[in-house]
Parts: sequence; structure tokens; C-alpha cells
Amino acid sequence: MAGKVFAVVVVLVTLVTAYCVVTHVWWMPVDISVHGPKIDHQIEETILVAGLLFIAGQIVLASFVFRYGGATGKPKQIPGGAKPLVIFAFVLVGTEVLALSFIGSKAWGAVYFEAPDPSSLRIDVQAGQFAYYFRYSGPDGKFGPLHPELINEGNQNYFGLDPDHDPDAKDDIVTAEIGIPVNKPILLTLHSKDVGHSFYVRELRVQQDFVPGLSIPVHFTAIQTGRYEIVCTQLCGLGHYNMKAYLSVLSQSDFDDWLKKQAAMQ
Amino acid sequence: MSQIELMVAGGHEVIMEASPYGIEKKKLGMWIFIVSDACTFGAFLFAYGYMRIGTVAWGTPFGFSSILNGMIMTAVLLSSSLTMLAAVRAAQADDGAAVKKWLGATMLLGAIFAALHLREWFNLISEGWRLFANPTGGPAQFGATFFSVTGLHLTHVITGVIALGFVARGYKQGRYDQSHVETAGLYWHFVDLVWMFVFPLMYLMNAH
Amino acid sequence: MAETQVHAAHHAPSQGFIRKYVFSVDHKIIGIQYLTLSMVSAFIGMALSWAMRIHLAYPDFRIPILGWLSPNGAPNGLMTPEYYLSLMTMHGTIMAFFVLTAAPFAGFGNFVLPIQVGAADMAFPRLNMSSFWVTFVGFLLAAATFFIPDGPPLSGWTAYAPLSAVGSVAGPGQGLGQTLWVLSIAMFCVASLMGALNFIVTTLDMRTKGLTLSRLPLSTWAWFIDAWVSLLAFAVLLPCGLLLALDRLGGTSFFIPGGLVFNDQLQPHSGGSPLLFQHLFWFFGHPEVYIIILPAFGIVSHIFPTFIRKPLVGGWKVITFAEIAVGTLSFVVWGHHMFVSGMSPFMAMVFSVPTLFITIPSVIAVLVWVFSLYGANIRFDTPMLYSLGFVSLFITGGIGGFFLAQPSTDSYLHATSFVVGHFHFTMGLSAIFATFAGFYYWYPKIFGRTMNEKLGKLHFWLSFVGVYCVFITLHLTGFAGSVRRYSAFVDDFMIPLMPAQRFMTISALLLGAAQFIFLFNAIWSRFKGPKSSDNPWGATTLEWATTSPPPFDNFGGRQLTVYHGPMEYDDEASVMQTSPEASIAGT
Amino acid sequence: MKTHQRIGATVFALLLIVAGLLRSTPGVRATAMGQVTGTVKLDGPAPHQKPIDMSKDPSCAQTRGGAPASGENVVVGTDGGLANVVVYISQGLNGDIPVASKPVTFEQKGCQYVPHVVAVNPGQHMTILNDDKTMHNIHPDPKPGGGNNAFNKSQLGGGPSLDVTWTAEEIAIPVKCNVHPWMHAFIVVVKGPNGVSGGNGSFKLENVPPGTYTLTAWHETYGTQSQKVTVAEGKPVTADFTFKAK
Repeated sequence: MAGKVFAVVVVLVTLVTAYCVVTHVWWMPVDISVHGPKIDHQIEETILVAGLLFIAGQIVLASFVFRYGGATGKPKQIPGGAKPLVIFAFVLVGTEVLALSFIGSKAWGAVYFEAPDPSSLRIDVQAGQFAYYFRYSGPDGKFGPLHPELINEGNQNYFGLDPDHDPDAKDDIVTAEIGIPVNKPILLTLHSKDVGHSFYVRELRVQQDFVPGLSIPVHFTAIQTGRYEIVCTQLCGLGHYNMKAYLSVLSQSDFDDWLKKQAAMQ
Repeated sequence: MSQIELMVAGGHEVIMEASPYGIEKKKLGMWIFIVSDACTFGAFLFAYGYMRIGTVAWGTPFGFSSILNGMIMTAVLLSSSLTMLAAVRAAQADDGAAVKKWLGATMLLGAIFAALHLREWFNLISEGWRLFANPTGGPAQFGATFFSVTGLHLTHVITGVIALGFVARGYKQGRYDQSHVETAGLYWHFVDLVWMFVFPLMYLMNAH
Repeated sequence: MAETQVHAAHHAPSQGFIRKYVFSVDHKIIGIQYLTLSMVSAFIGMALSWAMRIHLAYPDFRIPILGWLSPNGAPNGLMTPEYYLSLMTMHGTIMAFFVLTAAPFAGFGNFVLPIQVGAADMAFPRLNMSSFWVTFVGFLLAAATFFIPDGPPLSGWTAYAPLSAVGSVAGPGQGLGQTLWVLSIAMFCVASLMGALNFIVTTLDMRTKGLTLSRLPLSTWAWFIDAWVSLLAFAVLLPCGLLLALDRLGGTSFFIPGGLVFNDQLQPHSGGSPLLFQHLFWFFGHPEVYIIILPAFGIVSHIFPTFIRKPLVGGWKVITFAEIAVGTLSFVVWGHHMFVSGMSPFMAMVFSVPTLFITIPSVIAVLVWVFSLYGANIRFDTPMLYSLGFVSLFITGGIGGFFLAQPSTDSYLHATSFVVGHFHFTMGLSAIFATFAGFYYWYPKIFGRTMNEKLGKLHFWLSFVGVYCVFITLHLTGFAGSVRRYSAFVDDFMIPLMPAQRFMTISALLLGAAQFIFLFNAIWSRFKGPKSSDNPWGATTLEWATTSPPPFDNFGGRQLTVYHGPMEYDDEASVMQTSPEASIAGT
Repeated sequence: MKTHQRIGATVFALLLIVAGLLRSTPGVRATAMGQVTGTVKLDGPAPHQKPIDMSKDPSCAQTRGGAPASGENVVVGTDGGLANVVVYISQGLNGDIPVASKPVTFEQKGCQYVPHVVAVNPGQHMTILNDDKTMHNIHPDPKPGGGNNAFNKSQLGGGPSLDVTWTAEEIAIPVKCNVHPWMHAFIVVVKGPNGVSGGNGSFKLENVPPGTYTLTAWHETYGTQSQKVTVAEGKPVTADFTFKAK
């Protein structure tokens, strides 16, 4: 009896889970980046491969438990013993994971091994407890050097710029929200002023940690205008859940206006 | 005392199978400890290597006298391995007086090593090196790694000297036997071996 | 510590309550002490998870007891974000170390392993006693953080530097609380190393006559392999913790880079690397999940043959080699925790491949369990139900691994609740289920009484369904981009997921409530349960060849001789390992 | 036995009452208190205050009702009145200086601190309120070793108020909210009567006992200025300050 119930429960759980995944009850938001479809495709591929294993594993488990509960006669081993199982695991699962490694590494390579477009718009990102700030180089195209000792958030000097002494820093534009032109390659440089943080935009399919002491490049191209949330996914302290910023993907002309307005606010 | 005799001593006529690898359990335990401790030292040295590679303008404070001091320390520790070996041999030959003599020599050499090492430490400290400070103004990573890695090693040496003292006393009183001397010897040789990594990495690589 | 003295102590039980039950060198008492500590820890950890789940789904709900426990952290019973993170940190720490590492390995291992190898005690009984008491001090240090003004640390059980390294400038709990935490973990490391050493030497050196390695019970095999993994992994966590303590207390900068600014003030550190911490931590951290799951493998593989009345497919070899492969591979996959951490993207691929390949031995283990059921006569006693539940949970958990092992898919799912769901299935609940299986299985041996079967089954059904309700939902919300370690959901993005949050909270409350059935059953049966025979399950290994509970020296001075492997089952018939009768299953 | 106890208890109670009366008698002779009033002005153009972009937390803009926010390092009102200047008595107060009994309120409103500069006596209660919908953490950072304890505590939107006291005098403890990094304020802990200049630069020190004092004005950007004043019984005295713009 217990065995039959167990089998039924396992099958039900499997079907409900599979249903939820297949019908996308809760699912990834729309993809707005050029590289995103590769990641989505890889997720779909993995769902297929792993999902089959999941369903097969649970169903076989359930059916054996259903069938062989109680006294069913003299016990017997599966024909061939463990050899077919081991071969199955090595050959089938081995091929599967090899395939996933290869296809997956292509997707990964497409995101991380591709050099950023030289014409990319470069934006500096500074993360700190518990906000992001962004920096555009301004008309001179040069970022002023950073002086951590000058960081003073009360005076809104979030990056530690010294415009009085560094000519390059004079026209740097610091913003609380990141605006980018659509269809233009973007190259971010991530640095953190205190602890580890992360830059996660679900719609962009980008997640990258900020590591204090390192400047980490991230590049992407957004293909759909809109306003999206950037959230922190690396535990950074009490305000972690509230650490966010917005990404505005704008048309080129809107972007130019927006940047002008931001420059005027400095 | 082997396992077999032990069981008899415990008042049982049955005879337990001797250890499958012919190793007495304390000795086996020491081997396992050495494997684990090697990992611990490995992690410390990995951290040192990581710091070393990632740091520009690493401080290299050691002049000729420090290297000479280090060489003497190495020679002292190596000799102590020899005397330890002699102590184990003597224990195997059941020569109590010799065991006492050689263990004493090992302890003495270990103590000299520790003293020389502490002299080096105090030299560095008087120069202004600290766990967190570099008197030459560069990065402080040398102090942090040097004091922690050699500190760990020095702790092992001092623990070893004390342990040898206990073994010597126990052996003299007849509570301990040759297996205890051998186990202590294993530990002592391991501490020596670690020094063979620590010396080139921490001293030779930091000579200016 | 003369050998003879220790030896004599085995055969003359110490007198007096303190020597007998508190500072006991008897491995059985120590095993029970570990199990008790784990059980207390598990209920604390569960209470913490309740508080967190309630706060997430019903942020305005007041929990008066929290307000009483910490007027600062939860004024009027409403949790502050820092208190949420503190509870989360302590939930992770207590569950990962003091429950999942302690119970199936140190708890059952201590009680059962020496008996299964036919020894009177562990190889080093006093070392064994110190293991427990050092663990206990570690536990007290961790528990003490709840009662200091600043509260427990909030940097998670992974304690990533520099958050954990810079001290109280990083936020509440990061001062004394974090220091106590580091000391607690260092204590736990030392205790685990001593325990692992003891397990290895006992397995190698203390086996009784005829008990070759190929005849070892599968649980002993798993503990033995696990001890090796522990020995190497905790040996690295210890220096990691020591260096973190040096950064916190000695002013060094191992894990703290230069130029950090907290509160507009430049910190005095320079030159360290947060990635170094992550490498050292995950070099331990990934094997740690196998340290947790390998004893579960062993317990389940040990229980299966008894209740299916035949040997496992492939005998002892296939499952054991799978375990060895898992244990070995576990040391070369740590980088998959760091795919998005700023580690070289090339290294990500290097780490991805072994991570995916660790699936193969895991799949072999699962296939062994599942296909052993073929043609069996399964008995559905509670231990077996829990073992079957373990297999189901482990399959489900393992599937999530495919997504997290590949850097490309991980870059979306990393740090979402998908990860939380995944590791709760694989290492959390799987190991807990195996622990329950072991508990119901060995309870008659430990206490000489049988647990109530009806309550046991009820406990199982509620737990099994509850686990799926909570943790599958976590996977699904993870796909939707729900971020883990958030103390409240204020994003536009997360608010639509609130119904799922409420569903999980209600399920988690029920799941937790079911555990009180277990608690009641365990305590009630201890005094009122029916007396158990020496071998109630008709099993074959040495722990069933002695009385229930076993005498002080396990076999009353008998020296056993082993003639068979541990899986001599054929339907109703079975042959004890100690029986000179002919083999019926050829093991 | 019984009577002894009763007598003892009565004596003890009487002693308590006497002690209480003594304690409640102010150390200073009860006289009519003086008052110091004045205005703080800024001489020169006020520096530009950057607008604050609060888009990080949409609830801030909601509570502000769309009112723009800008930095508050130098707030100059009409006629050049300089706000947020703390005026206090730096020398001349002697004996037992009474502690203001009324708590000061320190609010978080629209993701800014109101007031931007707050003055309290050591031992005076300070009530911290969060009127916003969002969570703030209050993170004052006094100088280490100065006697005041740093803390870092979050307060949920609309959450219960916090009650804080400071033990030692300290000119300007910076306060921050890390969740909204632009938020900053100063807490000035000084003994005796004090006043903070308002939007038009005017301030008022009440309950000043008669005497000659050094009056000091402190501003977060322009530093301190002092002048001597003599306060007579029941007569208001005027003292004005002028800070030079940099």
C-alpha cells in the first residue's frame, strides 16, 4: 500500500513540476540583449536534456516501487547486472554532459570571449553600500582618475573625482540611473568601493559580480527600449534587498537629450 | 606494543587481527594527521603565492645575514632530523640511554632553531615590519604572509619540542615504548619537510 | 596516554554520571551526543527558517518571540533587514555545519562505525571525546552571537570577504558577532579534522577478523570515504578561517584590497584579494556538500538491501567506486561557485567540465538504487520510505545541477532562488531524509526500543510532500529571476511572485510542523516504545549481531569473525556477516 | 521588632523624600533666565547645490510628491540668511548644567533628514522617526574614543521610533543612510542652551543664565566663529554671525 501511494505521489509531483516548467508559470522575462537568445537557448536545451532525465528517473523509480512492493516472489537482479547501468551512465549521460559542455561553452564564449566592440560606449559603474552610480566620460571622451579618499556621498562625490585638479574629470557625468542608446554596444567597467556586489539585469541576461579591488568589464547590446531594474545579487549587507538602479534603454536622440540633462545637473 | 599483545594485556584470550597494513594505529593516525596538516600548510603557502603574484613591489627585506641565519636554521633543523632518526633507531634497539640522549639532542636543536627564528622575527619587528605594516612604505603583504606562515611553522616546532619532552619522560618511566618515539619522529620529520618548502619560499625568494 | 590504560578503560565502563554520560569516551554516548546536538540545532535552524519565511511572505506579521529575543533586531516582533540576514546566516551555518555535517557523519558514524567494524571503540576514544566537546564549544560560540548586543553576523554562511573581514564598518553584526562566528567555524574545523582522522584509523586499523575492505558495510565505506574528504577539505577551511581572523583581529589584508571606502572613510587595508577568500572557501565549500551527502549515500545503500531483501546491483563495488569518484571529483569543481565572480572566463569553462562530469558517478549511484528495486520484495517500513524519498529528492536536486554547472545558464540563474531550491534538495533535504532513514533504522539499536511506525509514516508523507511544495516552487521563482538573500521584496519584479512566496511559507510551516511529530515520536518511544529485539529488521551487519542497545564494549568481549559481505539477502532468508554458513547471495 | 522596622521604614522614606527634594533643586540659583537671539548670514554667493537623483528608490519621489531635492551642505535663505548653523555656549557655563528635558526629533522624510543639522545635550533624548515608505538605516559615525558609540541600525518605513541619547560632547557627528547614500546629516552634541539657525538664518538660545559667555557658531562647510556675549537677567541679547563664502 505504502509503495503504491509513494509511486502515485512521485508521479504526481513529477507531472506538476514538468507542467509548471513547460507552461512557464513563472518564467524568465523578455530578452532584450543580442547575446541573450544564446543563453535562453542553452536553458531550453538543458531543460530538455535534464527534464528527460528527471522524468525518466522519477517514473522508473515510481514504477519499480509500485510493481515490486511486498512479496512478489523470489528476488532477482536486473538482467546483465550493473554493467548496462554503468555503460548507460558513461555513454548516455557522458554524451549528454559533453554535448552540454560544448554547446554551453559556445554560448559562454559568445558572451565572454568576444572582444568588446571598439566603438562601444564606455560607462563606469561604481557599486557601494547600497547603491550604484554610473559615470560617462563627457565630451572629452576621457574618464578622470579616481581618488577613493575623496569619496564623499554627502557632497554627492560618489566616485571620488577631483574636477578642480584633474582636467579629465571636469566633464565627467555621474548619474544615478544608467541610460544607454538602443542597438549600440555598451562596455561597462564595474568596480566596487566597499564589499562585493553584483550587476544583474534579468532582461539583459547579464549577471556579473563587482569585486573590490578589481575592475571588471562587461559588454552587451540592448535591442529594445524600455526601463529595466538592475538589482544586486551578491550579499552586501543590510540594504542588500534594496540595492538597485534603473537601466533606461533609449533611442539615440532620447539618449543624447537625457545625457545633456544629466550633464546640466552636475 | 602491538595490537596482539594489547589484547592479551586487556585480559582477552582472543587475538585480534593485526592491523591490515602492519601499521600501529598511532603511527597511522600520525600519517593521516600529516596528510591533513600538509593541506593546511598548502593553503597557507597558496595564499602566500597568490599574494606574491598579485602584489607589485613586494618587500624583500632579507640581506645576507638573514639568509645566512636561515641557512644555519636549516642546517640545525636538518641535523635534528638526523638525531631524531638516531633516537628512533635507539628505541628500536631498546637502548634507553641512547633514546634519552638523542631525543635530548633533537629537542636542543629544535630549541636552537626556534631561538634563531625568533631572533629573525625580532630583527624584522625592530625594523618596523608588522603583520600589517611595511617600514619601506610598500605593500604590507610580506609581513602578513611571513609572520603567519613561519608563525604556523614555529608553532609546530615548539609543539614538537614539548611533545618530544613528554615522549622522553614517558619512555624513561616505561609508560611509552618505541612506537611513541617513532610516531613523534614522523611528526618531527614532517615539520622538517615543511621547512624545506618554507625556507626557499619565505627566505630565499625574499632576499634583496 | 598509555595504550594499556585506554584499552583497559574500554572494558571497565567509567563510573559516575559525568564520566559516563557527559565526558564519556564511549563512542556510542558520543554518537548520541552528536545526534542530540544536531537535533537541537535542526530545530533551531528550522525555527529560524520559519521566521524568515513568515517575514518574506507576510512582512507585516509580528513575531512576538523575536521581539522578546532581540528587541533591537525585531522591534515589536517586526524583523529588521539586518536581523533577517543574521537569521539567514545562522540558519545556513547551523544547518550546514551543526546538522548536516554533524548528524549523518559524526552522529551515526560514531555510534555505528566501530560496531560495524567489530571494534570495542574508536581508535582514539579520548580524541573522539574532544571532537565532540570542541564541536560543542563551537556551537556555543555560534549560539552566543544571538545574545550579544550587536547580534549575529549577516554575511551568510559563506562569509564572503571583504564584508566579513573589515569589521563593524560593514554593518551590524560584523563586529563581535562575525568574530565569534569565525572562531566557531575554526573550532568546528578542528573537531571535524580530529573526527575524520579517528574514522580513517578506526576503519583501517580496528576491523575485526575477516572483515576485509570488500566486506565492509556500505555505510562504513561511505563514512570512510567521507572522512578522507573531510580531512582534506576542513584542513583548508581552517587556514581560510585563520586568515580571516587575522584580517579581522591582526590588521592584515589577505582578503581586503586597498582603496575601500566605508562611510566616506578610506580603510587602512591594501593588497588583499576577495577572490583568494572565495578560492579557499569553495575549495572547502564544494567538497563540503559531498561531505554532507556521502554519508547519506552510505546510509541509504546500507538500508536498501535490508528492505529489498537482495544485494544492490553491482554489489559493493559499483556504489563504492561511484562514491570514491564523487569524493575525488569534488575537489576540482569548486570554481563553479565563482562563474560570475570575476574569475577568468576561461577558468569558468575549465571548472564547468568536471562539474558536469560529476553527474556520471552520481547517476551511477542513482541507477544502482533504482534498479536494485527491480525484481525485489520491497518492505515499506519507515526507514525504507525515507530512503526511497531520498532517492527521489536526490534525482530532483541533481537535475538542477545541470543548469548551475554551465557558466552560460548559471549567469542567469546564479544567486536566484533556483540555487536555493537546488541545494536544499541535493544537500539539505536529501541528507536530512537519509538522516531520518538512519534514525528510524538504528533507533532500536541505539535505545533498545522501536519507534511508532504509524507516526513515522505520517511524518514521512507530510515531509515528502512538503519538501516538494517548498523547494520546487523556489526553483520556479528562480527562473522568474527572484533573487536570494533578500529580506523583503520591494522590486517591481518580485512583487508578482508574492503568491508563490505565500504558498512556500504555508508549505514550510506545515513541513516544519510535521517535524514535531518526529520529535514526539523520538522522545515518546524512548520511554514507551515497544522493546526491540536485537535484530528487528532482519539485517546482516555486525551492529545487529549484538544486543540492543549494545553493551559498553559493543560485543561483551567477544571477538567476532566475519565470513561474508554485508548484503547476504535472499527474500526471507539472510545470513549474518558473522555466520559461517554458506553465502546465499554471493557477496 | 515590629516597631523598629516601622520606625526604620519611616525614617528611610523621609530620607528618600529629602534626597529627592535636594536633587530636584537646580544647582543654579533660580533666577529669571536670559535669552540670546541673532541671525547668521552668508557673505558672498552661495555655492551651487547639486540636485539629488533619487531614482534608485521610487518610493522617495512618491513621498516627496515630486518635489525636487538638492544637496544641503549650504542652505541660504532670503537676505543671505544661512541655515543649519548651530549656535552654542562654548565657554562660561559653570556648575551643574541642566539637560534639556524635551526630546528632539530627527526625522527621515522624503529620503532626506529633517532637520539636516540637529543639536542635543548629552543625555537629552533624541527621537528618530521614519516617515517614509522605504527602509532607512541610521548610521551615525562619532569619532572613536570620544565617548559616543557608533551604531548602524535600520528602521522600516513607518516603523517604530527609535530613542537615542549621546553621552559626550561632540561637535558634529555625521549621520548617514547607506540605503540612500545621498542622505546625510549632522548631530551636534553640546552642553547647555543651543540653537540651530532656520531658513532665514535666525536662531534663539533660551534659558541662558545671566553671565558672560563665549558664543560659538558652527557650520558644516564654513567651520566655527565665536564672540563674547553678556546675558543679563530676563533681557534678550542679540548676537549676529557672518560667514564668508569660500
